[in-house]
Amino acid sequence: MSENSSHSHDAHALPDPHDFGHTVPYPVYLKVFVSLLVLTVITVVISRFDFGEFNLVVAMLIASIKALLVALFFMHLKFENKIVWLYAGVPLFLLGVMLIGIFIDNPYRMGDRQPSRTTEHIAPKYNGSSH
Amino acid sequence: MSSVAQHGTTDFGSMDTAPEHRAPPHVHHMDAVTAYHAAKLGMWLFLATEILLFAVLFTAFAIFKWYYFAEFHAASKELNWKLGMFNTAVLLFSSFTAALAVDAAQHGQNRKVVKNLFISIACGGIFLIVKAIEYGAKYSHGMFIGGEHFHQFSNFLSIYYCLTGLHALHVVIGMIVLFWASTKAMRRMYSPVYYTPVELGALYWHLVDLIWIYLFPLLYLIG
Amino acid sequence: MDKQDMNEGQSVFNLSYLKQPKGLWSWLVTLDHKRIALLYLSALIVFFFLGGVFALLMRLELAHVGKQMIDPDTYNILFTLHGVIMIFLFIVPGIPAVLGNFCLPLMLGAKDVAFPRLNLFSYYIYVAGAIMAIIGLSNPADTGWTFYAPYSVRTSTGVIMMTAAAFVLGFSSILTGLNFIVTIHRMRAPGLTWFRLPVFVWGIYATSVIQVLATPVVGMSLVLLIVERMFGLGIFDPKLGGDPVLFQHLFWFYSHPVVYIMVLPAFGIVGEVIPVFSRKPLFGYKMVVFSSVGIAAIGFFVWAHHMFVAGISDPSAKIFSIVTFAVAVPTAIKVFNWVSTMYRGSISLTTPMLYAMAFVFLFLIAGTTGVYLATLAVDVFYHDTYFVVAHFHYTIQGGAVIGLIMGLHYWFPKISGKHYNTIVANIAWALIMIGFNLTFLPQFVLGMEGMPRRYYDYPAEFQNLHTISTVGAFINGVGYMMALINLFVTFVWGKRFAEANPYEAIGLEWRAPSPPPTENFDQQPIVNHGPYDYGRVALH
Amino acid sequence: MFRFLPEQASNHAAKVDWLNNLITDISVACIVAICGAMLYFAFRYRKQGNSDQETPHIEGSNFLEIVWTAFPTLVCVYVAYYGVVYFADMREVPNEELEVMAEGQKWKWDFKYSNGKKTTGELVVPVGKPIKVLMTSTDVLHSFFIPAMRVKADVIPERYTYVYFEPLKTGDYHIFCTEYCGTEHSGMRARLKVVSEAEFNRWLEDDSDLLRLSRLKPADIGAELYVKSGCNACHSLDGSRLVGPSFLKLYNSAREFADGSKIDKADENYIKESVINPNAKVVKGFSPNLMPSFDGQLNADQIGAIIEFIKTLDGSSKAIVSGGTTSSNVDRAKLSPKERGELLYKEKICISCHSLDGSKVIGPSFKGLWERSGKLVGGGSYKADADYIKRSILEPQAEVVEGYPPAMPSYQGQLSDDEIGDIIEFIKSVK
Repeated sequence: MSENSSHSHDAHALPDPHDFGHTVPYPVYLKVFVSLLVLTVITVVISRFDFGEFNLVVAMLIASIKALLVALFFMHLKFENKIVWLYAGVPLFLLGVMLIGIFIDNPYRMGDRQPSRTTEHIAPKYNGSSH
Repeated sequence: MSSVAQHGTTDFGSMDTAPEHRAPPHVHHMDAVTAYHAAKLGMWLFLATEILLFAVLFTAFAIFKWYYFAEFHAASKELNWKLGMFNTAVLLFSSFTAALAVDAAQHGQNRKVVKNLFISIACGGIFLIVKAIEYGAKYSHGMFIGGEHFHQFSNFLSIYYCLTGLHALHVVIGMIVLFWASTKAMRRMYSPVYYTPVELGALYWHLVDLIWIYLFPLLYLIG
Repeated sequence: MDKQDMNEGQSVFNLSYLKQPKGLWSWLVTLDHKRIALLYLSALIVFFFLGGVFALLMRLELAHVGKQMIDPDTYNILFTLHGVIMIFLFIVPGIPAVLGNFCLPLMLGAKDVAFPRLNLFSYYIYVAGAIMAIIGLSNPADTGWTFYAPYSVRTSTGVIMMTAAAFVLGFSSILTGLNFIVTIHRMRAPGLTWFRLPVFVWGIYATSVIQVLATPVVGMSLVLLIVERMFGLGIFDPKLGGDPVLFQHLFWFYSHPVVYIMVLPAFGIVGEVIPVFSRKPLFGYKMVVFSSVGIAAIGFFVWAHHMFVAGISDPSAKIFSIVTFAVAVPTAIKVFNWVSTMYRGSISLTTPMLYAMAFVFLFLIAGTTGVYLATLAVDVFYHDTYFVVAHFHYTIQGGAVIGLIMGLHYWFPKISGKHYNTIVANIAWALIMIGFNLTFLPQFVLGMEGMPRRYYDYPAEFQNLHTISTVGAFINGVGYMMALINLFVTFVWGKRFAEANPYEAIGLEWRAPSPPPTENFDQQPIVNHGPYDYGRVALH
Repeated sequence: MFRFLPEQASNHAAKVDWLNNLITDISVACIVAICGAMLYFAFRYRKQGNSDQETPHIEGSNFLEIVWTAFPTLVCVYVAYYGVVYFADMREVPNEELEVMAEGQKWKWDFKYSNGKKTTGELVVPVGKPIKVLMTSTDVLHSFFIPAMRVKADVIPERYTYVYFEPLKTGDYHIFCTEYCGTEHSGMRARLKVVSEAEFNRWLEDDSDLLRLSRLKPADIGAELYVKSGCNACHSLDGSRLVGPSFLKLYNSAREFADGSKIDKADENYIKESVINPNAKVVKGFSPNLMPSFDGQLNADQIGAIIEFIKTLDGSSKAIVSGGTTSSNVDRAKLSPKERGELLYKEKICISCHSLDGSKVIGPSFKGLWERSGKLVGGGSYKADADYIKRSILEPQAEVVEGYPPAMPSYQGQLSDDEIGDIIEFIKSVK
């Protein structure tokens, strides 16, 4: 875990700007912005074709590329130290844990999803089988 | 988010010295470099909590999409994807200008910072207006909360309003934060050694944009 | 304490953070982490007392079969308020907000936390949440602190105010955690590398990570509950198309890690106290640190062991049961390491050491009863019975509350600059031990006999155990009152001043005077050795 | 030692208890060992005098760490394995099981057998046969727990869950609700009666009341429900005004409501809505929040039957209300005062506002009323002796018990003194 060890120096002298965050040249910002727009158009166009359940995967893939672009360049994540990377990634990991934790529960749950309200209508076998 | 970035009283030099030569505001128990990196780490931690807030809603969205696949499929046809796409472009552009604002602040060009931030705030406003139009359209179709047709897509609309409502709230907060950061630029406070507020504001704004990048395909496109 | 020490102690006292700067306003808008710690402590003790009173009222009602003095609705409100107050208002802020705030900067050799104003802002969010909870007392909820849907969506009682209060309190917890993580990363003294950090700092770090990463999830689920109650959006209520089990998933995703928020700082304090009073380095420092971080990490994967019978699928229950056992191992490692620290030490049974040994005993019971509940087939029987009530009281009260009391006694000379009366403190310790075990051991037996929890009335065969438990609860209450009053009286009127390092402990916080001035250290302390170098004779 | 689990009455019990006792023995051994070591260290290495003795600088030992990582891991793996295996046995339902339908509802359990037989609060099962209880809830979460059978499962609205067990011994066992569900959560108990197979089959076939119900026309079932559900307490059949509007000529009549809105035909939907959500449309001149909602207590068929019954009240023929409240051919002289009081309790429809089981309907319950004292609305207190009850029957508005609405009509002139005496005798008997 690399740290900026707080080297003490005379408080009155101006701190060296390079100790602060990175500056990103303008053309990089422009390229990132344009590619974001292009990706948006792509994701809309692709959604026209039906890939069955791959729709979701494709859409999420494109969205993730766009998200990475914004995070790495616009948010300067590329030049941050490892601790910030860790705390940027952990919430996504926890989202994954939450989804997996809940989805290993769902498909195997017993019984159908929407029986009507009262038992009268639930199990036909019980319904008014008075002889 | 003023509470996140820590500043003592701004007792640096007189107004006329060029921005690059001014020392950053004195933080009473840390030197400027540590204060900057501390603020950055603190902001990323706060972004982590925001992502987790939306993670809960995305999980709920996934669950209900799995339960009511047909209803979600039909309901997402109701949404106007053209408006959605326009909104996405607006937010991407506002993210772009927010990044430029940070870049300007890093070079001490306070006037440019104000210009860029105001463009971002304006884009946020446009986004909210378009959102209001969409909500209005739903209201007229009776599909707003409590409307007579609400029950038709009640499960989709419940999650839809939660997601877009919370996101819109975060857009408003983001606009306030950017405005707060621009007030400091108006007072020509930013310099290569001090631009933390605008960077934190821009980080928050980029997060709001990030969330919309995922919301747009999930709600509008995957029909 | 001869005359010369007396006024020398008095002069240090007058220069300390307690006296400079003067005036109530300086306390209310202080940025000093030590004062904020005391502000938190005063609020916490009030709510600990309030929650305790509700508990004693419940115990009185449960003493005998049938209606004693309150009707079922009031009883349901009582156990809800006891839960909400004790968890959200007392123990979750608990050790991190009081001892974390006070000791963390001192232990790191820093002047203050990373964001002092955010620290004060967190306190006032806590106060806002507390006020909302008090307003909520006017129409209290009767859903239990778990707010399970669909009952919490349909009941007419004040669920919205109580959940809103919990949401606001969650933010205070998030911001405190955020503050501590940045402080530990960015403000360590020169030479204080990660593996020279005291175990308490590691405990606070692991706790803060959970606070930051788990609290937003419950915040959002409570907001969804409020939105569902207000606008009828069908998220959790099956009548509107929602899924009540989803609420349980989201709720327990936070509420299991929160038990580690409560107990990890207490583990840290035990790791501080035992080496000092055994005059021996902490046994297996690295293993204790890795198990703290390990517990915090694994804590996020095991939440559904609270839901084994809640209607989740069988494969899911099996997976969560197996993963839950992964948490038991690090806890066991910690206990072994604490006890091994005492081997061939020079042990002095001061009050904090007594609490530490009590902690080991109580937490052994807590840990082993946790194994019952993690075992799938056995949990089907024990779920939602008094066995679970006893288990989590052993972990929370036996763990976190005893940890808080131990920390208060251990750092009391540093906090107040005075020595408390050890005889009264030890008597209080004995009363707490007797009362606590007398209250909750019978409840294990009640659980084994199959008595469900949250029962206002019960079949007659459970009668005697409930009466014993009620008697124990009152002794327990008296014990805590005695311990806290003893500390309070000494804090305000005590005369025996403490020197900077009364226990000759190794730790940066003992290099500052007691009580320390606002700036903690006059010059930046430098660290060049591990946190527990007590043993004089190096074996190898 | 520490063997406190209830009797082993199901096929799961032996396995669960073995695992439970295994964990108990290991835990007790560990606690005694570790605490013993701690106390021994504390005593053996106590600080003598006021200066510390030499202490070795031991930082740790990798060997020991490995040992006390491996040992708990082994125990955990062993216990976890059996936990999962025995759980799988609990959930594996053999296919020739007897299936019973259970319905959890705020504060009672209803059971229904495959031949349509229904019971409330009592589950009767044969010994030795695998039983599967298929459960759902009509309102909030509940949980079906039979300690002696070591089974438990939450009961969730809009979904099924099940428990499977095989009773080994006949006898009566507790059934608890273990998921908090409101005021009477602790009262939501039922009885599991395990009987021999022969007796179970006989009990299952004896359905005298079921037969009768199936031959009646819906309107007759509606008439019976009119009494059993207590509608007769507030809605008369002869046009007279009790607490609520009379049912006479109600169907398709014009109605004006308290909020000024009007409907010109009181049709089926209006009646159904008023049964489920009475406060939605309160008729002008009647007070709201008095009629309890029957949502969950009356299902769609039953409400349909009541509507059919109301349709017959068009004033053409005198309503014959079966279920024996008005005409009674019983010779009253032969009855004891208490029995006469009980008959009056039903005839004068006290039944619909005053329950006998302690639950609050509209008026205070008769259970334990005799000699009870308490507070009255607007201050003052009462002691339920003979003349207090008499005063309350003749002019009920004078003394209204705190927490209850002033909704009781006066019985002045409808009850003679000795009839009131009989009622008092009956009230004394309701413990």
